[in-house]
Amino acid sequence: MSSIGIASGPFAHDRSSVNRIMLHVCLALAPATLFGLYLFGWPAINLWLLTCASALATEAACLRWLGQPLARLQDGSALLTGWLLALSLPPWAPWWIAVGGSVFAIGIGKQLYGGIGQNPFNPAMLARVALLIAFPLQMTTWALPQPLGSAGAPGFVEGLAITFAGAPLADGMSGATALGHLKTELTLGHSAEAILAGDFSLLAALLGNSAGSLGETSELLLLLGGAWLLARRIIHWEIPLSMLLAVLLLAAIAHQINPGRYPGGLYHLASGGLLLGALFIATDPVTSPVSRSGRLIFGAGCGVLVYVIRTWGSFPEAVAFAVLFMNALTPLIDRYWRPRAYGRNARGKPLPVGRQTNPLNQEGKP
Amino acid sequence: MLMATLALAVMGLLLGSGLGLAARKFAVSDDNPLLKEIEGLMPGSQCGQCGFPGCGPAASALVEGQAAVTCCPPGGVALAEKLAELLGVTLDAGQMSAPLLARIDAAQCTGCTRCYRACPTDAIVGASGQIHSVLRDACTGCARCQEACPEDCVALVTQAPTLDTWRWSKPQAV
Amino acid sequence: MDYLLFLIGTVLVNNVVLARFLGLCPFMGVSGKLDPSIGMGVATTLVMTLGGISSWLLEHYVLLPLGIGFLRILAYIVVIAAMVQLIEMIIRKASPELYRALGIYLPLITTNCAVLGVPLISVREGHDLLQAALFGFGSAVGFTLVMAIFAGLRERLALASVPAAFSGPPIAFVTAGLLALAFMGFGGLI
Amino acid sequence: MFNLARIRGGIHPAAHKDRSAALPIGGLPLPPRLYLPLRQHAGAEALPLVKVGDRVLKGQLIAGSPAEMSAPIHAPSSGWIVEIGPILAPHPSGLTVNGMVLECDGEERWIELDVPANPFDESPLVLAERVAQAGIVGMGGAIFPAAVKLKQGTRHEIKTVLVNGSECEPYLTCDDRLMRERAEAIVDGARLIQHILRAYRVVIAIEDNKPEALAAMRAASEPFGAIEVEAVPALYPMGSAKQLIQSVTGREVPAEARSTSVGALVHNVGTVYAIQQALRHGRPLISRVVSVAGSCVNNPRNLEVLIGTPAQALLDACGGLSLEPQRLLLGGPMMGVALPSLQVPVIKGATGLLALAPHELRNDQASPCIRCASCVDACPMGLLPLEMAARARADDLDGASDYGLRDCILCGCCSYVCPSHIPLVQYFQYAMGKQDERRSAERKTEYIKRLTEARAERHAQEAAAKEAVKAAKRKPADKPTSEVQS
Repeated sequence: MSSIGIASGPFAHDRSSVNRIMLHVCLALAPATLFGLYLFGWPAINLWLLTCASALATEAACLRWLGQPLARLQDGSALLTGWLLALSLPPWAPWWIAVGGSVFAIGIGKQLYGGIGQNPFNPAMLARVALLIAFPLQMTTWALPQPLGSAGAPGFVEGLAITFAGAPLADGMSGATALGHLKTELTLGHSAEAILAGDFSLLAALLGNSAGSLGETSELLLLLGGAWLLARRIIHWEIPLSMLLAVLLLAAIAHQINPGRYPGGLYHLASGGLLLGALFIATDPVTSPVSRSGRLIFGAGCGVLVYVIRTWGSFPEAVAFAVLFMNALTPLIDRYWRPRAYGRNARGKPLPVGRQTNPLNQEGKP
Repeated sequence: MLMATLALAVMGLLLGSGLGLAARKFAVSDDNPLLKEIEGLMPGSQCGQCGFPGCGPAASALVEGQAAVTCCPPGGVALAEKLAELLGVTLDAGQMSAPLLARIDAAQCTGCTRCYRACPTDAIVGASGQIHSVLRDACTGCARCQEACPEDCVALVTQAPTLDTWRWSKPQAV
Repeated sequence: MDYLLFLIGTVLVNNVVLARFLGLCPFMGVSGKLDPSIGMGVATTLVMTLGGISSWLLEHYVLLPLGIGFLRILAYIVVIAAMVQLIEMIIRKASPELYRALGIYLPLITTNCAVLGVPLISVREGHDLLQAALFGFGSAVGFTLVMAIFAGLRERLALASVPAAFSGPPIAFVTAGLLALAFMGFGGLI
Repeated sequence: MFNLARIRGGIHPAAHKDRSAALPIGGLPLPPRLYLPLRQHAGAEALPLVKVGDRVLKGQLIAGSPAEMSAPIHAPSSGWIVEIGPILAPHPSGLTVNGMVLECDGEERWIELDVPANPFDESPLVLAERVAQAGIVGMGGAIFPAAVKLKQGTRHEIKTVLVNGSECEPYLTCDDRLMRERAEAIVDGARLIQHILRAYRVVIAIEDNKPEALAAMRAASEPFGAIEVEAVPALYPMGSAKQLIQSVTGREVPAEARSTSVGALVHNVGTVYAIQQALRHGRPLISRVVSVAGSCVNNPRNLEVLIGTPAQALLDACGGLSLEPQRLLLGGPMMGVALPSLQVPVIKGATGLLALAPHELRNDQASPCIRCASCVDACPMGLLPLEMAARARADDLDGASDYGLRDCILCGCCSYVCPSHIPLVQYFQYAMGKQDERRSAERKTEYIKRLTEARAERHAQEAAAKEAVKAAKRKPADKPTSEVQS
């Protein structure tokens, strides 16, 4: 009465595969990553390599330990997780931040749940939040951009010292991120306009020539990668669009009400990890909803939370928290916002028989 | 101290009498609707394969937790699943064995009609002196006919799959 | 506006489960499936709001005037237990469905530490009547929210291929921890 | 074109149609033996009307339909019945089905056909009955008895008859060639169906990747105003009745309802052709056009094949196999089934015979779902295949139903796009089978309960009767007293 081993149709396939999806995302991240590595020099390169390598090593160890085929390593998901984590870390962070973060992301965030596809939370963001809460000092020490080959940039050996020996940053070498700076200055009673007029340059922020984590500096290159992914239909447009729109809209409204307290939308768009989050992190398929309406809600929720936490919360950067919180809501969104099935109304009841009219297309020729 | 004792006593008195009143106002009759529901689900052939004297006693044993939800072979997996849901237990479908059906060996059958009379569901057809045969749709595999047969020609066998009973298997787990 | 912020603060920032760690037994016990957990949340909301109000009244009209504040815990337990009994009876009469879904958990509300803890915190913070009611309501809404989120996550975990050693309660505890991590983002909002 | 509604989801699989579509429909030599399963249709098995050793003529009725929901079977050629019993079924399980084996005598002698005068003079029900007697079933693979559909249609107001020439499955070109070569007959058949159903209009829907078929059908339907030929976008599963109705009429068939509830009825072009042959020439359904394709076939083409011809004969007629195929399929690569061997016969619903090489097949190595929602985007029914499969895997049948299993048409779009290569359709088949099992077990329990009650009642009556007899025996003694009392 059963049929072990008898294959059912369909027998054709469009040749897509998980590892192609993951590699596409990595490729889309490459321009922004390369630019970030160039900006922050050898310590950043060390950090990036270390994070990706330890993510892959953790994945391999877990697969072995769980008795799963090591070939799963090739699906590229661990590499992507490590890569995203590296992009969200301060570029000159010490080695144990990189390794600890990767182990946490892959080990607890992903493999504990059964590996790829099973994790409810985005592993990279989980690791980032855990690191931020456990090691606030290291996670908020931002190096100023010192491009490879420029005068003050650390050489290869100095880079190793910074990453592995914890050589302290010289005073002139560290700075605050735009968001952090604004937050500090606001608490000192300065007005947002004055602060931004003094220190913030939109162009520099867009190009990426500012302090920040490795991947959040060059907005333009991130946009380029994201647009390519959208064009290849690797990611859906709903989440980035609704997330960015939500932030822009809230920022614009608040700016209208009190420009002295709240900076405008473009400032939010160009600073911090918003674009990286909207294009590459919130769009992680495993932890985001599957229906179009669900994705719109998910994106809008992320956007609202990013704005609220950035503006009123105690952390200057909020993408990771917002994404995690909406990840937690994803099962509920998936349950209540489903696509409308053919022949049924939005609530899943069959359409009425016989009294269906369609104003656009009546029977017969128009 | 006195005040504390008094206050608590008064509170207890007030709340207690309030609850008493409420209990009367919101009284719910206490007979178990579950039993009836389960009795309704059972096949009712009183075949006794569950080890209880009939479907009624089996139902009460189920309600009391004395019998497993998989105890009824004629009801099959479908009944077991329903019972499991009603009784709030988890069902291990692997516990259910494939249903058995009676088959009469035509070569040995003498047409004595004993099996015919013993069958609780009239699943055996044939007149006296003729070879009997079993109706697949009505047989519960209760083995009464096997016990009744003097020639020992009734066997209980699993069904061979046909195109109608063949099912797709679950794909191997990923 | 103040009251709205107060409410948001109790629901998200000082979430009764994830920030104050109260009400953990139903949080782990009833969150396997979404529907019962929402039912539990609704029942708890009812009890906590009424509990907040009644214990405030008890505090200010009985315990303080009579000078028997040391009986606070005892008195609160008695009042809340009686109220839970009452609600149980009403639910049983009004909705046998809900009663069957909540099953043994309804009496458990009595022993839900959040139900007692929230009025005690409320008294310590010196809330007025409206604040006490809002505090009870907000805490319960936060409780329901977290219950629903957690139940949704657990329903998904039930379908995931979690390693045998971690399946069931262990992974649920890990998830609860990670959920608390996500809620830390709300810190400092109020 | 501009009044076509867009259907949801769907996929654009590589068509692979060029080679077989280029050649005209061919024939093949008469095979020595024909294997005729008694069930080639949805519904009850046909009952043999001949015995082993009987001589039959081509077109002779050899198995009748025992119920409305069934179809009779006719001898595809003249010869002798040499066996009645289990034969290998064209089914992935490799199980057998009751059938007949006909040894051909090579004479191809027809039985005398009852050729109707002018079918347009006859009443719809008479015509529908003729279709039933001709053993015609849905030839697009649905194998639903065509007459049942026609009779249902006569009871409803049918506004639109849709002739389904979309042929959206890759590789298959049998409908394409049929429309190119026999356009007049198909248009005639469509008019007959319109007459039977008293429909307002007939729309012949053809995917826009078949310009020759479109041109041929347009030319043939030119003289008849009520017949429109419409190009629909090439998109799988356009050939599914629900999607085609939506695309052409803009209306959705309500869930759990038939297409007649929106005033539409869909027939495949092959079925329409068979109906025309039956009503105009009195010919029962004894042959059909089959596409033989796949990269392992030397000369892919369409063949007109007698029902019951073994698959091997078809491959031989197409120049044999160039390399050992990884899989043999009956039907298209999306909804067709894997064949257990080359000995299985062509049946009425066989649209194609495919011999596919590994590079044309889905990778069987599945990996875990990453919830990418490709399947949700591709599903033409607006369901959540990933959730359905996850629940089917956990044996949560009600959950799977709730997430759309009850509406699933098993088109396979989800599996086609799945980057994790999850056999989603097999999960659905599995869950549907389980539900079926559950339902039939329930029915059996119900039936047993009725039997038991009937038995108890009979025993009570017998006991009462015995009691009455006893009482009657006692009666004479009692009689005097009772008389005194009265």
